[in-house]
Amino acid sequence: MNFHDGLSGEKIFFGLSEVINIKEIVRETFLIEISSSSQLAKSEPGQFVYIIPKMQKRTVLPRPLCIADADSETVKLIFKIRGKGTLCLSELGKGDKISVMGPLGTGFPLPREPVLLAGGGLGAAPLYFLAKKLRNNKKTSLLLGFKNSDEAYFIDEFKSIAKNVFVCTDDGSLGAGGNVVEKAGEIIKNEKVICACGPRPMLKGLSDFAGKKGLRIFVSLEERMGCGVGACLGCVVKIRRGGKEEYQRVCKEGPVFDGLEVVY
Amino acid sequence: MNFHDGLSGEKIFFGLSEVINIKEIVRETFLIEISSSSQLAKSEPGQFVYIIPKMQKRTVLPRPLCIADADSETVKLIFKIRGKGTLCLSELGKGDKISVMGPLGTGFPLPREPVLLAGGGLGAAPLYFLAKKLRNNKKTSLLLGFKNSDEAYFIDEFKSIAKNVFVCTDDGSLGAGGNVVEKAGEIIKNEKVICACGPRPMLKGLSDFAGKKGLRIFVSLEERMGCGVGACLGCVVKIRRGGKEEYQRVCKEGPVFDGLEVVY
Amino acid sequence: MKADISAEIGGLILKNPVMPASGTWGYGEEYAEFYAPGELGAVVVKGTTLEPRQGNKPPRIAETPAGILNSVGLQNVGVEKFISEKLPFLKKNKCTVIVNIAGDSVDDYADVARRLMDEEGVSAVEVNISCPNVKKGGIAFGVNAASASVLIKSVKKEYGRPLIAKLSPNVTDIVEIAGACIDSGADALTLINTVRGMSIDINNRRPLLPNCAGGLSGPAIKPIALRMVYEVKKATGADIIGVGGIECFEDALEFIMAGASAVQVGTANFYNPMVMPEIIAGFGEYLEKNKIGSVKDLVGVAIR
Amino acid sequence: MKADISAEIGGLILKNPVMPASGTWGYGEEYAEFYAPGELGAVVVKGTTLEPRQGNKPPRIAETPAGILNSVGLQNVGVEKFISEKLPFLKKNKCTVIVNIAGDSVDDYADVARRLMDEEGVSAVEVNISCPNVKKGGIAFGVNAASASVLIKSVKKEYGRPLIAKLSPNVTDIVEIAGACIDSGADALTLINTVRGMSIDINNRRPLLPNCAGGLSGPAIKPIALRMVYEVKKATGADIIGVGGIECFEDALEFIMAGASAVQVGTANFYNPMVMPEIIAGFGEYLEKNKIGSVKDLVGVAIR
Ligand SMILES: Cc1cc2nc3c(=O)[nH]c(=O)nc-3n(C[C@H](O)[C@H](O)[C@H](O)COP(=O)(O)OP(=O)(O)OC[C@H]3O[C@@H](n4cnc5c(N)ncnc54)[C@H](O)[C@@H]3O)c2cc1C
Ligand SMILES: Cc1cc2nc3c(=O)[nH]c(=O)nc-3n(C[C@H](O)[C@H](O)[C@H](O)COP(=O)(O)OP(=O)(O)OC[C@H]3O[C@@H](n4cnc5c(N)ncnc54)[C@H](O)[C@@H]3O)c2cc1C
Ligand SMILES: Cc1cc2nc3c(=O)[nH]c(=O)nc-3n(C[C@H](O)[C@H](O)[C@H](O)COP(=O)(O)O)c2cc1C
Ligand SMILES: Cc1cc2nc3c(=O)[nH]c(=O)nc-3n(C[C@H](O)[C@H](O)[C@H](O)COP(=O)(O)O)c2cc1C
Ligand code: FES
Ligand code: FES
Repeated sequence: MNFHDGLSGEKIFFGLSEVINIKEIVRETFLIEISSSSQLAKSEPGQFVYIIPKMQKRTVLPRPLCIADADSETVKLIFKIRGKGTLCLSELGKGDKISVMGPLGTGFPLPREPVLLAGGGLGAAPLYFLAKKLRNNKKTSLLLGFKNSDEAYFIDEFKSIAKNVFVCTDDGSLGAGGNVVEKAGEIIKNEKVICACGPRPMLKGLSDFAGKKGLRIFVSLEERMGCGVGACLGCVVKIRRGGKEEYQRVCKEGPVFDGLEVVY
Repeated sequence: MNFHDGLSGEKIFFGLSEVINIKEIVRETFLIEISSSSQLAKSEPGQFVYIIPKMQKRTVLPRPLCIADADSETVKLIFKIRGKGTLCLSELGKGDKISVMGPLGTGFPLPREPVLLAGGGLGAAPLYFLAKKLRNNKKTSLLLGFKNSDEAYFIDEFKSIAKNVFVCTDDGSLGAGGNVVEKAGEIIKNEKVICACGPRPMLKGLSDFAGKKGLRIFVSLEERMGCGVGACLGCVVKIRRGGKEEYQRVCKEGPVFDGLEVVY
Repeated sequence: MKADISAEIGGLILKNPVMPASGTWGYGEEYAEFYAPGELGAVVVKGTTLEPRQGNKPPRIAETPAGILNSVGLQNVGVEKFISEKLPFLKKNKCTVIVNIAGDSVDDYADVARRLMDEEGVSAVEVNISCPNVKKGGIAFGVNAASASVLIKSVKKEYGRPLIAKLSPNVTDIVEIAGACIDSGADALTLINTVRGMSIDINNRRPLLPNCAGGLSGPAIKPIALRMVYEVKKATGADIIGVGGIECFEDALEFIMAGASAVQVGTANFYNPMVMPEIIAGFGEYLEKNKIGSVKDLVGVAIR
Repeated sequence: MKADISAEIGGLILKNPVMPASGTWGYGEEYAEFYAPGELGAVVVKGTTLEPRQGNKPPRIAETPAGILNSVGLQNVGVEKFISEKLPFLKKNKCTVIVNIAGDSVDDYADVARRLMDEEGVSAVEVNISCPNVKKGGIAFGVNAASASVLIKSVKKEYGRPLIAKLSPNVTDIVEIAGACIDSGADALTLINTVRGMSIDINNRRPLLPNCAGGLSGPAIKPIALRMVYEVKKATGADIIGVGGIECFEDALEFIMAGASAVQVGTANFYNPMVMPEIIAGFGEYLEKNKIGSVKDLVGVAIR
């Protein structure tokens, strides 16, 4: 198998990236930094990369991971071990090469109005990138929810780039007790937009809330993928718009969708 | 997949071995030293190990490799890159773990009569182990054939353990010109037994020669394998004995067979 | 002299023998980011029906050892929108366009074929006979020689350019179905569509795909596809496009030697978007290195 | 309370639901080096015919992506030698013995079955209906419901203990064949035998196996096997032994949830001789961790 080494399109990089750093930041959750490219340097928050786990352990498909940060030097990704592919990724070491395609998909808008970024668990990752891009928007607040203090990560990093950072955990072991949907109701003030990433029930809860309050909401969704570039129709979610329902592609129209249009 | 780590039978080791050393001795041919075990320490010349290439590159089956030397510390193997499995092996580095099963099969007898060890190409590997075990037999001579001087290896090692070492190459670039079958006819004197390993045409030629001269001959054969332990009947060769032909297993009755009985 | 890597399939001349498998390469737009679609021997588009279709419920993809299962279904924009919105891009890029067509009834297929006959930009149709025949209780046309034959004949009546029948591997005797299609007017065959398979989600204790079964594709099915190409070529001599698990030039060459005149690549695009240009380059290099005049000289050489 | 990992298949009670697939584990002697064969739910031996057989020409094995092709054929010692030379070892080791039987004609099968009926140490026969019916021009019994039915009825007449029919996946409608076998007296079914496939040696420009086609096994076929187990269980409710690509406990569990009451492991033994004890241990641990009383409670839970 002869993968092209550095070849790629104008907007999408496809080639080998070098692992610059990898560390376990909380149990089974890793922060990996890989080398960037001209295309990856232009990544937008909410976009993702498609990582190819070297045909190990009988895998075939690449794995989608949100971009947690990107500049012309490095791309940061945060992932949790879920199965074979993420296990292979966790076994990578500094200097290893991995095949990467990206940036892919449509990311978050960069609202000028006051905005609440709401992340649950791994969902915090793309919000870090988004928060960085929104640094100029002084009315950005952040709400990060985790199961418990053992699973919380990146809190200090978030605090270093944003002023209003709220943390909650299901069991109250860190920050306030309770989940993101409940807390959002409590902390929201004059925010007009919510940008959210996390488990589907959380996104649904936030969308219901936003609907009731008349807020706009953008959610980042996950779905099993084939091609990652919009060609196979493997990764669809149902979107209701103007009374009509249709399937849209998480890898192309998404992963970020208007939360009020998603048929959960 | 949860391979048992050190588990194994009484005679057959099955578990992880550590790569102690690996180096390219001639182009695309590698000498690899892996850690031994109590069972592997009892390996006999001509036996093989079955190496499992970590499910990379869509492989399934282990790869059989002759034991080129074994003691209680290490097992030495010499292999050439032929396809996916050997390519994966060549990419191993010091300290890596690989799954190994062995020793397997039936090796060479240790003749007391004067014996000629004849190896062609990679076939020299098991003969090194055999020559070491035959050190006490002062009437051992060795004939090693290679395509050309670039492919020759281990000559000094052989010379350090045996007195009569003849080398020939197809193009005469090292030692005498000509192939092993031709040379065997020239150098053989009072040898009563030939032990041979190499490509099939060479083994057939030597067997014909031995038949005519009334010598005994033992040849090490290769065949594609399934189980490696005699259970699947995947690896057979045809053996003629007492006028009857039957398939025998390279992994169990072989890889070493009576050359006069093999139906080439 | 430059090696001749052109191919001929049912009268259709292609500049090289490599094209995407239907449904895996959209309408050529997505991968244009990586290379010009006109570089390919042809472009085979997603299964196209008379009316637009929504397709199946997600999740639609599951990974299996060296393969994937999909239950995308026939989500597509319908033949009219294909012509007005998708075809222009392919024409502009000078692609040889093969339209994979599907339907629930013989009439559905015939209607789509008739509509496509009007479009010069469509060089051939590939009739996906693996779709369930709704009128006949959902049994696929492609599992029965008689119904396959009726279907091919009706499409043939409407469509005068090359007609390629794409067969399902989920049958006892592929040679029988292949023969029926050829006898009914198919100019060539595409072998194979996906193999029916399934995956269980042990955590949720249910099939991973809501549709239960899905279509298996990818390297896992390569030996199955090769066997069918070989058997059908040997028995019928028909022009064949080989597809199933191809992920590198060597795989493609296996198909050619087994009897395919051209190949399609599906799943491998998902993990290597450059796989098709790589295979095309591979053909050129192989012919030159081995001093073989044309890919055509290799078609079926492995058949005994 | 200890978890109950016993299994029941067509009236046969097994201490656990794990056994080797015929032809991949010899007669139990080779793997005794690694663990006692009596630890397994049963031991299924190599396809056994009336007379000894030589089997096919080598090479007999080819590797494919996540699978292997084999064309071992029916090399075996014949039923008499099996009884005199192989069975004693299995009896001594207190194995539940299932003999896979094969032949070229209905009479062949019936004769082997009759002979095995005399042997108390043989707990069940597994009738391999994928062999070519020499009398009927080499078409396998297993691809046709009528001939499968005749075969099963004849064996049933001779063999009074549990009769298991092992089906070929190379058919259009596995449910039909399964139904015919059950209606004809099969007490249980083994699903699936190998999938017909092929591999081309591009250097020598010919099929890698001298027999051209071979049987595909290993992880690659797991989704195909799972689909067939699921469909047959759903349609017939029959007791099923699931086989095809199982290489770890999770795979085995998928089969159980899809409707198998027990599983066989074939190809995986070749690269992990400890795979079966690992799977057996896996069942115990899983039941305890999930507070499930018995493996039987999981059979078919994924069926919708
Ligand atoms: C747009 C997008 C962005 C994502 N970003 C992140 C992230 O930043 N960090 C992170 O930890 N995870 C992220 N995920 C989820 C991540 O892709 C899965 O956890 C991962 O694919 C699991 O692979 P595996 O091999 O470990 O698991 P396996 O279960 O072995 O995977 C089998 C197959 O299922 C797919 N799959 C399994 N779980 C999911 C899932 N939740 N979503 C989509 N496909 C799945 C895999 O891609 C693979 O094709 C994202 C998913 C999507 C769609
Ligand atoms: C008993 C025995 C001892 C051997 N000892 C050595 C040795 O000491 N050094 C060495 O370099 N080679 C040796 N070989 C050959 C070696 O096993 C093959 O070169 C190797 O398996 C090729 O694997 P691959 O993945 O690189 O090739 P691939 O072509 O990718 O392998 C595909 C499949 O074919 C099998 N295969 C391919 N070539 C052979 C072959 N010649 N013999 C058997 N199976 C083959 C592989 O094992 C695998 O199952 C030995 C073979 C046998 C049977
Ligand atoms: C996501 C996906 C969608 C597909 N859609 C179609 C289709 O619409 N029509 C069709 O005839 N085949 C369709 N196929 C089958 C492929 O065209 C091809 O026959 C099959 O995937 C085997 O090739 P591969 O192993 O290279 O993927 C689809 C396959 C996949 C994976
Ligand atoms: C080398 C080999 C020999 C086999 N011999 C037989 C046989 O004699 N009778 C039979 O019914 N099945 C035979 N099979 C098929 C297996 O029993 C099993 O159905 C198939 O391999 C699928 O299981 P797996 O993927 O776990 O290997 C054989 C398979 C292999 C690989
Ligand atoms: S993954 Fe192929 S369209 Fe989204
Ligand atoms: S490889 Fe199985 S019997 Fe030799």
